[in-house]
Amino acid sequence: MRGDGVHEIELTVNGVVRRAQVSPETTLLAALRDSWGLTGSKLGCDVGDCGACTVLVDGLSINSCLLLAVQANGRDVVTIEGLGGFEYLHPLQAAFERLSSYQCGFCAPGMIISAKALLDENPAPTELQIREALSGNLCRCTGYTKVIDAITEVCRDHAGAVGVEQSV
Amino acid sequence: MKTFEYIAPESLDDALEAMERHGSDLKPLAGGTDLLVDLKHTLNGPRIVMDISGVPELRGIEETPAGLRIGAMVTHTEIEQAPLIAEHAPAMIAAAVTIGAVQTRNMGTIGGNLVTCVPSLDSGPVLVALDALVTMAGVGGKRQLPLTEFFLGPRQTALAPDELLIDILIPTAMLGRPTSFRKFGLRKGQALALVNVAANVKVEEGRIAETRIALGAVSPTVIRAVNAEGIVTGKEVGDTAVLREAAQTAVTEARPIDDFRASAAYRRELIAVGTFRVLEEALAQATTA
Amino acid sequence: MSRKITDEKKAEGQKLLAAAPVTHPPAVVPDSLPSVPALTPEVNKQTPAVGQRVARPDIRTHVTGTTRYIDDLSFPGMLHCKILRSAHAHARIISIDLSEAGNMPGVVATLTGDEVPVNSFGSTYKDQPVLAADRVRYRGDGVVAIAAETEQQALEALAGVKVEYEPLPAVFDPLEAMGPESPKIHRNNNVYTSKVIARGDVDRGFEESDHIFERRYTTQMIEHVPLEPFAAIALFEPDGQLHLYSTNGRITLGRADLARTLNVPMNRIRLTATIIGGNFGGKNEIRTEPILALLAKKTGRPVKAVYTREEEFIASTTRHPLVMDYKTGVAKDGRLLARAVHLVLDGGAYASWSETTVGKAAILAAGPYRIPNVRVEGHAVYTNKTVTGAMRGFGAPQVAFAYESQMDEIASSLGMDPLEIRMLNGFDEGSASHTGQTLQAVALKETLLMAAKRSGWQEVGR
Amino acid sequence: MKRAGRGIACMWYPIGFTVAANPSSAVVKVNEDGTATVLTGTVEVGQGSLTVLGQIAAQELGVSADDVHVVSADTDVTPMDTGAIASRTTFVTGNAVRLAAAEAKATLFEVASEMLGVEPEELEAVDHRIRAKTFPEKQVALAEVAARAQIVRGRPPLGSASFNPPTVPMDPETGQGKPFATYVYATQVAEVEVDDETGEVEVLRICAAHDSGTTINPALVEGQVEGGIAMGIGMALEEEILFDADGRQVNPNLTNYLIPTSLDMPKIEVDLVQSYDPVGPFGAKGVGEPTLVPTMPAIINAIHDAVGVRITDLPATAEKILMAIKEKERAEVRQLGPA
Repeated sequence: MRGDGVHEIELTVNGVVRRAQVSPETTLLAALRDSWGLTGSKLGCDVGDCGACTVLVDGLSINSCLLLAVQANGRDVVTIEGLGGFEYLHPLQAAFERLSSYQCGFCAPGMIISAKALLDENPAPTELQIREALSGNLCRCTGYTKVIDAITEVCRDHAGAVGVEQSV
Repeated sequence: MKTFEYIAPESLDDALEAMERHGSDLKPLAGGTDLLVDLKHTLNGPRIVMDISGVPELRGIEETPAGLRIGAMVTHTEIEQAPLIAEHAPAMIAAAVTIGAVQTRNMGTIGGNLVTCVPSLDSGPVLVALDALVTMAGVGGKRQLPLTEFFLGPRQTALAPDELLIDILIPTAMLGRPTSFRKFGLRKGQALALVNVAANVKVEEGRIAETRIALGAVSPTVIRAVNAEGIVTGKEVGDTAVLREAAQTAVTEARPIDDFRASAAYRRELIAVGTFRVLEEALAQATTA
Repeated sequence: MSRKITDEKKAEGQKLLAAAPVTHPPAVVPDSLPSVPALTPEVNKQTPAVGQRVARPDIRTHVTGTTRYIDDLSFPGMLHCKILRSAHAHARIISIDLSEAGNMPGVVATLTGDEVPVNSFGSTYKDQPVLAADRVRYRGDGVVAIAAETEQQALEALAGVKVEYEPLPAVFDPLEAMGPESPKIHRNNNVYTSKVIARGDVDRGFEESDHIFERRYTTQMIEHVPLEPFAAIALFEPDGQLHLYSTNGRITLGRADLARTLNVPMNRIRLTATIIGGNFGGKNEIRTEPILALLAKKTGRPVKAVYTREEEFIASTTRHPLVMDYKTGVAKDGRLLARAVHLVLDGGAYASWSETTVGKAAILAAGPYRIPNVRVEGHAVYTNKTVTGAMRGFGAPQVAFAYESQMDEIASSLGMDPLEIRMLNGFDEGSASHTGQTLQAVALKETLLMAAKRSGWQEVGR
Repeated sequence: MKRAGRGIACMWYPIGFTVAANPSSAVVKVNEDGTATVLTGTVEVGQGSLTVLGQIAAQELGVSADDVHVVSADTDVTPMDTGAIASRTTFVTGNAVRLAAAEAKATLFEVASEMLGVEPEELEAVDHRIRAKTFPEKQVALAEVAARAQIVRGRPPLGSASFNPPTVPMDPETGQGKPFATYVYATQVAEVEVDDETGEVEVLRICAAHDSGTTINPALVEGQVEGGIAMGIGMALEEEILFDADGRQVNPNLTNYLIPTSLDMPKIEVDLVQSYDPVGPFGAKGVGEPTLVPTMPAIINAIHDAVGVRITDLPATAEKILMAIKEKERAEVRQLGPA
């Protein structure tokens, strides 16, 4: 830590080693957006109520607005930008596109991370387990219906391997 | 959020030493689901934030001669998935899954839940019903208190400014005791408790030898409904009239408030219904186990 | 030095705006954003287009987290703006002291209502100030705006602002606010919009009725809660063009309000909205845009403002609470003969969209039913509460709650099946609405039968 | 004890502004390769305007939606539009886009007429081709016509148009008049379970039948219905802004202002009722706002069906329901006379 309270942090984000100099009160969300330009994770409430800032830290889905960037030092972070890309969609992303699951899209990044965390842990969840996995991600446009349908489809089509696949 | 100095001690001694040196200028940071929310709503936060996730003594769940020990930094998700908890105190899991959402449970810790100590905390009733004890440590040494004496009032515990909560102990006698938990919230996902209640029973030859009933969110701290316990103790299993009477008695022992979420009158209804149902479920567990 | 509200301050505001364009680093699209390759998805290539489940062109960026919302944009040298909100529900502003706040670390500029060239806007009545200058009428009214290097510095500087208020009596209940002795919020009458829909003769209709049903229904104030809080950025292009990025769902009206409040020709204002993270009616008016424009002018730097979630509740529009009194006359066989409705809308501190809401509520209040005699009276009333404006449905959800609740009450007291009484009274193709309009493409009964079939309504006996 | 109940509610809802003009204008450019670009002043707020307007232009030009790129929401670039309000985008902006596309198509047909030797009014644009009606063999690729129109004939296929819903002013005294060009209709049936000891309501299923005229994109209409029902459930059961005596909001945050989470949502079954509005683009009307209108009364009627109490002041919280049940039980005891 430097004299003036600024911390040098180094962590892997979406498989890439990232460094930044942050003041202690900087949240992981602020570091992702402002230091590394990864604006996929969103600020919806800044107090852990809405889930729009959900990312994976060491495989666990957490609200990045409630984790200090310094706390993420040395850990493995996955954001929406780490889940496939424009040409190579993750199966979840492809299903959400096929079913038009999202409308305004603001809650999508955080909710898709929660969905991925669910499938990483339980590739064949019941509908109730899917709803429990998403209850920390608020959405005002969709009523969650087509999101749950898409996740159900992915589980059915990909019983087992839920890897990155060529966009459909 | 106002800036502060961040330190992350690697040992309990370093942590306690820092707390003694800085006193109320220093705030320990556990899961952050409560502290960071508070810091974002004030213009004058603490000078130092001490991240205690690196202190090994605060982690782990293990069986000890005195009972089941749960480290203060154990997260709600770890409790949900711990075989020892499933075996010895499954009601703790029933309570943990009602706390916030997946993200909150992956970050939030049981120690943080107890130290923040809002009257509606969801981990409180089950632990009180299991006669849980908490261990606190300061530079001067460790001390242990029953959880009921640890809670002093809303957001107020027995912790001295330079003390850390180390772990929670569920005494051996209470392990495996059939216990049930119920929470009434305004919504199914991410809900704060209007009323939460836990109860356990010890059944011998068709009679209720021993019982605990703990009520949350209906008085400054989690309380034991001792009069209601008295009514049930010694009675025959299956006597639902007794359970009704105990449920009504529990209402008289609580001091629910009127607030924007619900009226005291409605909370009293929930206390009665909740007490009856947790006693019924605990008895069902006891007679089928 | 306290800042008195005077005319030359207003002139100074106008002079500032007319001044030559300020030179500052050219606005370039930030390179920190991931570049998005051209969108040529092979998905769903088919014709014809209408009626197909075509993939949304914007969903691929949604699911990859590359959709750019206003808060994702940033520009070199950009400042952050925070707004001090009123400390009272109703008060006169005596003085504003910015001496301390203005000198706090990171603060670059401040703004008060008297610096706004034309400090009033609104979709129908221009009664809402950009920043309150003489009176605050609800706790969400902005009083002072501060632009600083960081959001935290702007927040901390707000605490340094000293505003002297003279509290005025406030009124919060719309029925009370209608009373002659109630505190007055704008003019001498808090009722600012009334609508009447009258057809046939309700009194005669009630006389002919075998049964009369009367009931009061009320609905509450609710918030749009778009997941994306309001956000806007103002900057001046090198050629002097004012460029506003904003989460505004109606950019034509937005530009008109900007031209009015800044006293600048419309072609000198460019208002750009990217994809908005949910509107539902809550982002249909300007909010901080004129403030950011003036601060960008003063500082020569881009200025961004993002609402906190709390501001989205206290300083944005909400849905009108309604007090609805329904009286309905019904024949023995369940036919509706007459319906009289009295509506009172809680208009909040400023008119916003109340004119439209009263109108729609009144037109729809009698429900999709053939009723020979109808009289509806609707009034919007100022209160010192959060501004009620456009929200999904504009009064229709409220009156539907009333007329469909009463329909079930009528059915159960006449022993009729709720579906049956709706089929008996519902509009058909060519029915006349309560404003005498001949209705076309009337699919009401098809929806009733379809929903009944889907839910198995007939199978389960009553 | 959990008691089940069912409730039905229907509604009608208008499209566009009340009498007042709310025009939309649009520009459609057919590029030399046969793709098209649409400029519209409306704003994509999640309702799907970029998708629907693209489909409408594609339908008029006989190309696929992927061949149409919609540019929106920039006052310097896109023409005037009243905006994303009053469920008007499909009906009003959609009509402006259709008319603009038709104007561009007229240029294409004139040039194609020279190429095919067929009168313009005898031509139709289908599946990227322009051909003689009822004689499909006489055809040419639309891209070829577009290129020729611009490069050879010097007439770039470009259309611009605006549309305003036809209304008739309302009489100030009686309100009689034609305030809206069209209305949509809908019915929802809600199935609930009410715990009669705590008043807690669980919405199990909602069957929703919605008319939006011709459906431009079924997935988007279903999405509006599902999202509207979520908002309706919040308004029916748990959402409310509360004030203290000084006019300060008591719960201005998402901890204490409760909107439905994924765990609070019922099973939703949507039926899209087809009707044809002669004024709407390809018969389409609109659906954005009406989707939440029947939800509140359907749920309140279902609660009455389950436990016999009528909540007349929203939200119908568990407390209000339980207290109403208790009041009803006391009233029944009184009726039976003293015990």
